[in-house]
Amino acid sequence: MNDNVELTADSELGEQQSLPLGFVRGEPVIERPEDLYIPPEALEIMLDAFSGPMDLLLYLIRRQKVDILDLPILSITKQYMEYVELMRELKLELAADYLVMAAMLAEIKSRLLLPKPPSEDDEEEDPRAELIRRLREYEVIREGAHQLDQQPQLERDFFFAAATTDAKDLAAHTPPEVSMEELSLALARVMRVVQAQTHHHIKREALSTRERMSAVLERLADNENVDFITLFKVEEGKPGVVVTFLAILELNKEGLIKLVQAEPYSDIYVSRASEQATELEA
Amino acid sequence: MINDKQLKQLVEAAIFSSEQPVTIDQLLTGVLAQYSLNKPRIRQVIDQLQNEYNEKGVNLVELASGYRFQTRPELGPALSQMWAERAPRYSAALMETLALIAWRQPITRGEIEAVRGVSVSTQIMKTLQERGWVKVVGHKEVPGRPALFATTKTFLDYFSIQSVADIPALAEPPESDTRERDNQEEIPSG
Amino acid sequence: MINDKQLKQLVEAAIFSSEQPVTIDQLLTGVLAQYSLNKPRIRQVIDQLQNEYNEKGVNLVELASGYRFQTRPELGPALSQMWAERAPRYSAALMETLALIAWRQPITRGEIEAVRGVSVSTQIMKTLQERGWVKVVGHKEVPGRPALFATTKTFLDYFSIQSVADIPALAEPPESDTRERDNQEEIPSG
Repeated sequence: MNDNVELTADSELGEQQSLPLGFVRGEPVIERPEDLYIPPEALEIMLDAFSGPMDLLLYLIRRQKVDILDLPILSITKQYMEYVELMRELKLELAADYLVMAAMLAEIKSRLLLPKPPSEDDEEEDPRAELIRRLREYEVIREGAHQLDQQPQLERDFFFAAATTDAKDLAAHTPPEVSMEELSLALARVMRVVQAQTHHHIKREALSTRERMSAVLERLADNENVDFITLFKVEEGKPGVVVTFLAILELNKEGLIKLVQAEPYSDIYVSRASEQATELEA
Repeated sequence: MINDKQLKQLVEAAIFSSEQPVTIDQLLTGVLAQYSLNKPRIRQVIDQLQNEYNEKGVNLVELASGYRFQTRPELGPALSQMWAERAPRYSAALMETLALIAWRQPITRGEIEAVRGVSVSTQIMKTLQERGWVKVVGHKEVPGRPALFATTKTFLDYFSIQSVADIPALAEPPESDTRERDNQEEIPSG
Repeated sequence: MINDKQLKQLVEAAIFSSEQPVTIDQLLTGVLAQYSLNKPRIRQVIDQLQNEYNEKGVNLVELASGYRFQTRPELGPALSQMWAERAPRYSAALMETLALIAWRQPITRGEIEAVRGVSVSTQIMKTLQERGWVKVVGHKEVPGRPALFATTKTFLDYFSIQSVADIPALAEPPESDTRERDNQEEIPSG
């Protein structure tokens, strides 16, 4: 993709004579920048084509035909800034990452221009070193991406050869297979539940009737009439049923609830004493 | 120009790589558009391909909507193994219901619900009966006369259990398990 | 028992009808489970099939994750015309991100951004994951616990490579780079 851009740029070289003069850091650009012979439309395409500031920087270095190791920071920084300014002038949407790189280049440049302190220790490295390292690292990745793109790609260079089959439908209609182990595990789960219930018999016996009375009253709060049977939980076992029964009798004795039965052997309904459950009376 | 071999390869690859059946017209206007070929020529190529694939694992067949490669019909059952894991799995609820019926048979639906603490869906009972693993063996003489469920011989055959008496032993929870649960304050669901 | 012809048909049909590349193990435990066959026997059958399909429009190829039939490479241009709408184009940014993940896996998004000098769009990461080329393999134990990305076998299959080492530029990082990376706690790519 970047090769195309380069071609575009080079082909414009001879033809494009005038460029809109830009402003670099507020200063008008009197001379046309070297190596910058790209019309705005092409620049816009280029900006899309560059995958980021590293890509643009590598492009500028390659145009100068120098090794990354000899990174000519002054000229590269100048060109980079010109591009960035031009992008701004043309009001192209400029990714913040380009400005971050611009700042980095400016910083390296200023460090290079500053006189070196006399007591320079050995650890002090070339201000460009970090950028050079990053550029080389990025160049390898970019080359890798390029080679990856050259690899035969499914659905671009070759296609998956498939045959339809009725086997899928056959499989969908086959009932699931179940192993003895699965069945045993299911049974073990059920037995654990049964054991937990047995365990609760003892716990429930320890429950006070008063506590159960509260639970029954709470249950009645939302419902006007509750089926007597539903107040009992089978899984609590006999002791649980007894505690609940005792609680209901006690609540009735204390006049907190009302038991209503329409006729002998029919369902018994329980309601709070404050509620008027007259409609159920025969 | 395209020679016979290349043409056959191209038609073959085009049909194999298509997600839909391919017509001769589609071939002529698609992959073969740059060559001046006619229908009879393509039909001839397809005839050759059909012959070549006649004895193979996949065959070239003509459908109402075009040509496509499909697997040899008699391989279906064997191939369906490949999608076996796609077959739906039974839910834990179904397996537990089945286990309970096997262990506590004959048992009513209400009794199953009492132990499991949740209601048993009609679908589960239907599935178990359709599979032939569970059947109604009578009715409990209590109000409502609920059906009594039991496992079948098909069930025993499937799981290769010699007799119903073998079932509970298989699931005897280990000692450690019982101990562990005593330390937990677990409340049964439902 | 299964004779040679039936075996070859079954293997052929299984590979053709699978949506994913198929391994010999998958064949042995799937469609061929009921026969007692061993790996060398299947490999022999696959060799035969590879020969048979050598001159055909589709070839039987071995990929990172198994065997698959795919169209003959030189037919690509003609076929891609027919299935043009299927072929997506990927941006340089996406390919660079993918190359970085392939070579430096497991890698965080922040590390990718550090090398590329530009933020990685969420869309790129989403596309890579949706295509099944990249997956999260863990989280780096640093503040924020960023996700660590790695490439998948699907990625290798898609680009018809057996391993990341097949991409020359990625296989050989520059000298200076190697030195530096030796000092890091590098996890070898998988």
